[in-house]
Amino acid sequence: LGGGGDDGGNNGGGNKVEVQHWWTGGDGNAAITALFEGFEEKHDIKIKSNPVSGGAGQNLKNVIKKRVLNNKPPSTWQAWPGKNLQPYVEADKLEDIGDSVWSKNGMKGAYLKGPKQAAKPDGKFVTVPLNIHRLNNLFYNVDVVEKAGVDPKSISKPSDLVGAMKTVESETDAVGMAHQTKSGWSTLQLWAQVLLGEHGEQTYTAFTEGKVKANEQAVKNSLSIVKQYNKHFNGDAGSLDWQQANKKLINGKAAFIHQGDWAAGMYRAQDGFEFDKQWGMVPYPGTKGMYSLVMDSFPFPTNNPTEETTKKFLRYVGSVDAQERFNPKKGSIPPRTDVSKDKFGPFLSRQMDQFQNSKSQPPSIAHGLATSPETLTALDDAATSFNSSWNVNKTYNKFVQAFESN
Amino acid sequence: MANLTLDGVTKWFDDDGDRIVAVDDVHVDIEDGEFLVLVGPSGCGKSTTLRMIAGLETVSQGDVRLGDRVINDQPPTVRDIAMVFQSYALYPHMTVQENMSFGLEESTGLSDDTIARRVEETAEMMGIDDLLDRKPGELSGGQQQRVALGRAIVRDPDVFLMDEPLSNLDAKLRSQMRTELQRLQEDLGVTTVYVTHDQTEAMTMGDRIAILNDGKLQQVATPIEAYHRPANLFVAGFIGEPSMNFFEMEREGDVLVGDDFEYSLTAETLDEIGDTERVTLGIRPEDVELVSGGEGAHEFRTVVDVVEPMGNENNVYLRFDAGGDDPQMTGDERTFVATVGGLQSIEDGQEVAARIPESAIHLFDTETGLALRNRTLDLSEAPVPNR
Amino acid sequence: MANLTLDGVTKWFDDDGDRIVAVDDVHVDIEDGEFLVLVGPSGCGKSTTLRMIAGLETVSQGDVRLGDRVINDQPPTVRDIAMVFQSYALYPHMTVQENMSFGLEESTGLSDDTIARRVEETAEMMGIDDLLDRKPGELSGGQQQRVALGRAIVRDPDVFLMDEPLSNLDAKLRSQMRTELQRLQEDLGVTTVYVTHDQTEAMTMGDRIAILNDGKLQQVATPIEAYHRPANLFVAGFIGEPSMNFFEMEREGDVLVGDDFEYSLTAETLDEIGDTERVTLGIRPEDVELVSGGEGAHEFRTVVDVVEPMGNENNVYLRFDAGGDDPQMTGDERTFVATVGGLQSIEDGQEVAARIPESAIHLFDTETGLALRNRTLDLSEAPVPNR
Amino acid sequence: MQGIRELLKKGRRGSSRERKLRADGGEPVETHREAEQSLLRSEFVQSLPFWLPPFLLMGFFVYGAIGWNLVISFTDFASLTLPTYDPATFDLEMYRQAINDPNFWTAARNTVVLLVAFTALCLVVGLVLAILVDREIRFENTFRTIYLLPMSLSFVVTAKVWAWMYNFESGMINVTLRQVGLGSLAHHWISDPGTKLAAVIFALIWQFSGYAMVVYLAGLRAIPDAHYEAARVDGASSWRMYRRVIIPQLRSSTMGAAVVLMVFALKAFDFLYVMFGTNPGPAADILATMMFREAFASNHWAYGSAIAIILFLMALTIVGPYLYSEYRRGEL
Amino acid sequence: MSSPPATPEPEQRTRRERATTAFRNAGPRRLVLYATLLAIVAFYLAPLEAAIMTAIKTNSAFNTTLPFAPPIELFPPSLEGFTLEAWRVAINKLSHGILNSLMLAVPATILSATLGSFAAYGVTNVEWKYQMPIIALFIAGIFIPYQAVLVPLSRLFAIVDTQSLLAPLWGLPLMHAHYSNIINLIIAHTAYGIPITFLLFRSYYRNLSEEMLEAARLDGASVFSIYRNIVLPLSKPMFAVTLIYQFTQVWNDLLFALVILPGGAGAGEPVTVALTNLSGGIIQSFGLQMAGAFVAAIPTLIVYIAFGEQFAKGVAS
Ligand SMILES: Nc1ncnc2c1ncn2[C@@H]1O[C@H](COP(=O)(O)OP(=O)(O)OP(=O)(O)O)[C@@H](O)[C@H]1O
Ligand SMILES: Nc1ncnc2c1ncn2[C@@H]1O[C@H](COP(=O)(O)OP(=O)(O)OP(=O)(O)O)[C@@H](O)[C@H]1O
Ligand SMILES: [Mg+2]
Ligand SMILES: [Mg+2]
Repeated sequence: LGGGGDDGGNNGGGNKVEVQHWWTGGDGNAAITALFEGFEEKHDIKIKSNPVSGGAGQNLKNVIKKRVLNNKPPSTWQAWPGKNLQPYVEADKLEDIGDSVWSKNGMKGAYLKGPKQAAKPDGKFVTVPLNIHRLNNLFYNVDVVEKAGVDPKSISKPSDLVGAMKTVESETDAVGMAHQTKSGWSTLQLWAQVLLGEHGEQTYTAFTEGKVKANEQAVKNSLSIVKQYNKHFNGDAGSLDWQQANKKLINGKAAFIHQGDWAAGMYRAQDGFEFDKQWGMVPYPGTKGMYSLVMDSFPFPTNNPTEETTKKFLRYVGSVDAQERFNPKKGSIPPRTDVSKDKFGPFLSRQMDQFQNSKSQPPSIAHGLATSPETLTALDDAATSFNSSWNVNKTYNKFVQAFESN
Repeated sequence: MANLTLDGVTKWFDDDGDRIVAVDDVHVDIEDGEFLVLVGPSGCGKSTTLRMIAGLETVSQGDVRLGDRVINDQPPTVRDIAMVFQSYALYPHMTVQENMSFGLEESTGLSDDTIARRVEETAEMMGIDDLLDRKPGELSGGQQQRVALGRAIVRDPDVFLMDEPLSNLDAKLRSQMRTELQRLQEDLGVTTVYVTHDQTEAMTMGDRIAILNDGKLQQVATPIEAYHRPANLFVAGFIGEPSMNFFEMEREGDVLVGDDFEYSLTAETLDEIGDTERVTLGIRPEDVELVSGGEGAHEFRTVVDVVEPMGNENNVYLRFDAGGDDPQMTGDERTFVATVGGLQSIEDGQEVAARIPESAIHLFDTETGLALRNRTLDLSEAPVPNR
Repeated sequence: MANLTLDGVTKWFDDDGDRIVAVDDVHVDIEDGEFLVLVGPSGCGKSTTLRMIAGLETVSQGDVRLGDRVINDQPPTVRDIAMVFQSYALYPHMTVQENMSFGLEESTGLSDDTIARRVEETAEMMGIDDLLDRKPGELSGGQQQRVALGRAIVRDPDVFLMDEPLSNLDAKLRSQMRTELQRLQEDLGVTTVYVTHDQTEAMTMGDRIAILNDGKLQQVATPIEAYHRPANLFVAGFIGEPSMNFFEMEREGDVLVGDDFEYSLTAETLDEIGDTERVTLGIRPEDVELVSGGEGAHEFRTVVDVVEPMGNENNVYLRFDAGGDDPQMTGDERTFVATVGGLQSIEDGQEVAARIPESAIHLFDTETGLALRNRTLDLSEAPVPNR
Repeated sequence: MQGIRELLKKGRRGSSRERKLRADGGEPVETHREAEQSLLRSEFVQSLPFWLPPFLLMGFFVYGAIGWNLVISFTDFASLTLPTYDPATFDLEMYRQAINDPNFWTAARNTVVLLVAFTALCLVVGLVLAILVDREIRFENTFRTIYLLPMSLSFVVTAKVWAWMYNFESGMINVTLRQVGLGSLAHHWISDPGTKLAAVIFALIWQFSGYAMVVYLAGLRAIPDAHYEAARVDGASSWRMYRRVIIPQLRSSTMGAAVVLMVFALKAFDFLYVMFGTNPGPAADILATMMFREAFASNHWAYGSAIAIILFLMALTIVGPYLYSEYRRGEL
Repeated sequence: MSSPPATPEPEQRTRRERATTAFRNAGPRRLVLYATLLAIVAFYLAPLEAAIMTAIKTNSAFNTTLPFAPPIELFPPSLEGFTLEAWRVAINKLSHGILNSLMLAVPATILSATLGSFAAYGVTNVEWKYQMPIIALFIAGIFIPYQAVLVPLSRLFAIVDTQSLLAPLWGLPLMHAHYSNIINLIIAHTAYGIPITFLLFRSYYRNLSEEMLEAARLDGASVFSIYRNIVLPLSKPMFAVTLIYQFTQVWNDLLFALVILPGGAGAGEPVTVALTNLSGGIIQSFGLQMAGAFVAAIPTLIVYIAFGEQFAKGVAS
């Protein structure tokens, strides 16, 4: 059976590199299309793009897992690196591309430690990060905060944000923070930033390593801060997705939002909504100097249907050209530090600066870079119930269990 | 208890704007305690009439009166009428006991004890007291019928209405229940209207029968009267099995001339006809006499077509001996029936003479169907040997 | 064509391990061209017998023979038997023409032309040639019945089987079709087995009738014989309407002693009884004579209980005049029936004398039910006045 | 004349017992039995091409798959490694895990609540609708088709529509409430755990009550008119007539409809999946979503299979008795 | 001799209303009845109506008008809030799904109906021993929760690689390799559709006149010929019901598609999957969601409205 998949029937298209991703619309689609074009121009090899949309990437993950399990993986696919890839590595489904890919193009030198760490979940390079989204952002509506007389830059700790939001709500019609609680991940990532900002990177790392009980106070404290935030969330948080929540910031109905910097993509798309004029961004209170990572990468599976061309593609992904084509469109920054900032707008340029100067790049918990998928699922679960119960102790217990079951 | 009067009762149904007259101006006076049987062919409006009395159908015109009250507009609930349905309409999920109690519980304020006692009494009277705990599905047809009756009786209503209550029973059981029902009604003395299209039931059960056809009342009379003195062709043909033989004739002087034979009439009979030209001559099968001669007055030479032995009697189908007829082509319309005793041996193809005695003939106006003359009857004969 | 023999045919059904014997060791020999009627009460195994002949039911034991062939194991498809069902079982989606052709197409290799011709001929014979293009849904009950017959006839089978083919027709149409069917069978001369539970059909249609009860054959005889010479109590009670009157008697010397009366017997009759102690005396209602006297031999004083006028005759229910009986409590079991002419006027409560002539009585062994003596018959009477 | 009647009766009553006795005595002749067999066989053989292929196809996919699923549930098939079908390693670990998993119990409880509440309410609504429609109304077919219309829609469609209906700000329910001055009743229908499941059930009732109506309508139509009339003549009011005479007779309709509605409820997965994704949260998680999540999102294949088997057993406890009673009534 | 003309049996109409005469006579109560019925109609249609309205509104109209109000301004009259943009996008994004769904639903429906009819005939109208267990197995198949077969199903289609097995086909014109996914779905839907089609046909065949089939046997017809000439032609109405029912089932299915399809665009995703993924874009638009929902629902809606009558009958049986 093992050979059966190799007969090339799988993609029906001969030697095309089959790339699966979930950038089916908007920025992402434009960005990946630009990347594909660049590759096809360079190598004269056709890309078979096979997007899977929906479920915030979950659908694609399921598809990939199914295909990998059945030994019929695509050539490569969009994957969050880090611990996300651990099961694949454990099952020996990814190949070491340290030599064949990472040694080329000066990649090893051009990537910072954080991203490189994420590319080798088990010590071996198995994937190539393409872009970086920052997670520790606090966006704000300039008009609203000015009207309320709040200076976001002056907020130094997550707990101080509560007071700022109170001010906003007493001074304006806007709510303190736009948020969505329909699904758990937004709250999880918000809580992670609070933990990071309030209790520092060490605690954060300790948590990702499963030392929850040892940090009980920190965890509970950060949870209660989020619980305090909840009073300042928009009332319909429970029935929105993040885009709708973000719109509230655009419309001036909310002062702040915490999101990855993909949220800026919506601001860019909005006419008359300019960086530093209508909206602004500060690193999440307490996380200055850190660049919390969310990345997309392209791994190399064993039993690869198009071994050589895939390697060509991955090398390309790790190249300046690819990252320069892709990232401005996507609204993310390149993991390579040697990419020119010319094509990036003021906001992204600033992000690139901050990235290159960052002390550390803590991987995102909510995006599976920091913990195993199992744990992430359990954490997500916990956050989902926290969304409705706002019960700190219960959620803490679930956090504890999330690491125990593995 | 009271007498029930239908006074010009009419019912029409709307059928997409068209009016279908189901019951047409029916007048009947039903005495207190009388057993009236409503007969007629299918679709003649029997059920509709009954349902109007029950209040299940509105009355389009005319009055239904119970005693002196006009009850047209009363809902069935308050009419104090009990009905026995052809399908019995027993409630399948209730026991016999519950079936019988239901009406009392709904329509009276009697205490549970009283109801239980009355149900038990009635059940005993009907001989179904050992079935009280069963459900209708566990009863035989006859038992179900009895329960349906019991359910009506227990309510002690002013009027019983029964719509073909026996038609779902098999022949033997039907004849048994027939007698039973009749006896019961006599004992209870409740005014009863009974619908059937069964000849035998109509003839044997009612004090009087009302014959309906096509929504119109044809005759109300005692069974014997209806049999021997039918008011018109319809009644004559409908009542009696085998049916009365009919011959369409033209009057020519004092002789009636038909396709197959001529029939001379006495002055007396001629009187009764008056000046009607086209008359239909009717004779009951049992009045046709088979004789050996064949040359006497009102005697005709015939050939036996088929003999149907019925055991106690034979139905003999006769064909007028026109000679040379292809026997295979003899249609039904050319034969007539005589009923003769079961012990007489008669065979197909045999030639016999049939006498049609003038005293036994009926004459009808062919156009209007009205009876011009009915057979002479002498009912005074004392009990004598019956054959 | 051939004669059909049922030789010890038995059928049992499995009912959760229990064996239900539906037909029990039936022997009948049906002559080529004979019309045999199978009668009996509901559930006695008539249909099952027929279906075994058709091959729709396996034979549990015994043989079904057509001519000399044992056809037990032949599938229905090849038996060359045609069946007419109670429901007619016409194919609703086919025209009459197609209905009639289907069997020929499936079971013969005839060319389409031949089939069409044969269908047309048969349709003409049955008088349904103008219906050939209609579908069964567009036909009246009688027409459907005729098509069903036509469908059977067109196949020109060895045997016709008919399972209550007339029972879905209304009374008038039924009696018409009865005669027609009988005539047709005579013309075609095809061996026919006809199932019915209708008295009239059984008596009038068959060359012979076979009476079944509870799966067992009771008697095979001509209708007249079965009526006048029943083999046992069951046949005597089953054939005839109203049923024969039965009285259970004890023999005491040359007198039969019953609950209500004593009946002396002549030596000749006593001979026939032999030494049976408990006998049942039977007398047909039409053989009970109502006389004025009441003191002659075999005359008994009775009181009229109920009179059922039937028009052409009256059924008179009589009670033995035991004196002082509470009339209300008179159960059914104490009365017996006499049939008298329709013109005699007899009223409830009237006292009459009933004569039970010895020549007309039947005697049965009460235990076994077997006939000990049947009435004397003199069938030589020529056509005489019938009443 | 009573004699013959008695005889007839006796014959009928005694017959079955007598028959049995007789039949036991008689030994069937072997050839006939064989004949019967061969006849049966030929019928049987001729019927094979008709039912066997569909039966094999269905049997493989339904029962084969369930068997396979059962086997998987005994393994520890998870993540990206294929299971080892070695009987020696089979154990009930996954079931133990389920019993110890609080999520499982929440999901099980929600499943039961969903089944019971949805089915019962659907039946009530359907019955009321059926009684209203069964009144010789004009345009009966139109009404009936409209009431049944939501059933034609995919869960995906109805979930999308209702997700919007329930939206706190722009959803029709809250907007309408605010419009009529009941703004205070506006609610986070599908995010508040207190109303989440109820909201799902309500939407499902909207979708399927038409089905219950159709079944009840058929049931009502099957009750002879004479029963209504007899109740009338017996003096019962409309309400009493329905309560005491008509509704008790709808038992088999209720049974039939209830079983099918429960099956719909078990398939409500699609609805929840579209509305909430793989994880509806503890308030609305049911075994079906949990199974899918565990197997296809978390790749705990064996665990998912075990949950599936439990779900299957639940269905069996509903359907088994139903099928058996149908069989007993000869309705299968 | 003549007899009175036989009156044809009157068509006895069953009239429930007879039992509730009060309603017919009392106008006001009748009005209340109709008002109730119409209110219920509003309940059933409101979500759909409002969804349609949303689907034809511009974003700003969506924010300013009531959900169920049409996007029409009366004072002054304007159609400014009206747009079909959402429909355009939805059709654009769903058209391949609709095509796939058609290619999937039509064969699967026909196959399962035909096989269901075969099976029902084989165990209903042909007598043989031990058919009850077979029947019970068929019918129980209806009630199986699909969750109980999902894992094996996904494993099965991983092992049985129709794409490779049918490789020669994909070279043909108009064929695509991803049709193998549709074939997988067709097989699954056919197999899982058999129990319900079996039940529908069985209840219908049970009511076929036994005598009629016996008549056919006596007429010399074989088991096959009886099916071909008698049963099949008489099944037409039931085929209508079954096809309608099964078509909606297959068309509306999401679960099997999720499990069986390998995933990815052009992989033969049916319209339900495409619709689920419609929210993939950044800008969440209810208008687009609703338009998509309707585009996906149109075929089944049409089928229902056109054949609702037969469907109701089939559902009731
Ligand atoms: N609800 C109705 N609407 C229209 N016509 C009706 C209705 N009910 C009865 N009819 C018609 O009225 C006529 C009389 O019907 P009815 O039921 O009273 O006949 P019937 O004498 O009882 O017949 P049967 O012996 O068949 O019961 C028939 O022609 C019938 O078609
Ligand atoms: N398939 C069967 N399984 C078990 N018992 C059966 C079966 N068919 C008939 N019987 C039984 O066999 C007996 C004879 O049935 P049959 O149908 O032959 O009666 P019948 O004389 O035709 O009655 P009817 O006049 O009611 O048609 C009945 O007691 C019946 O219950
Ligand atoms: Mg009637
Ligand atoms: Mg029979």
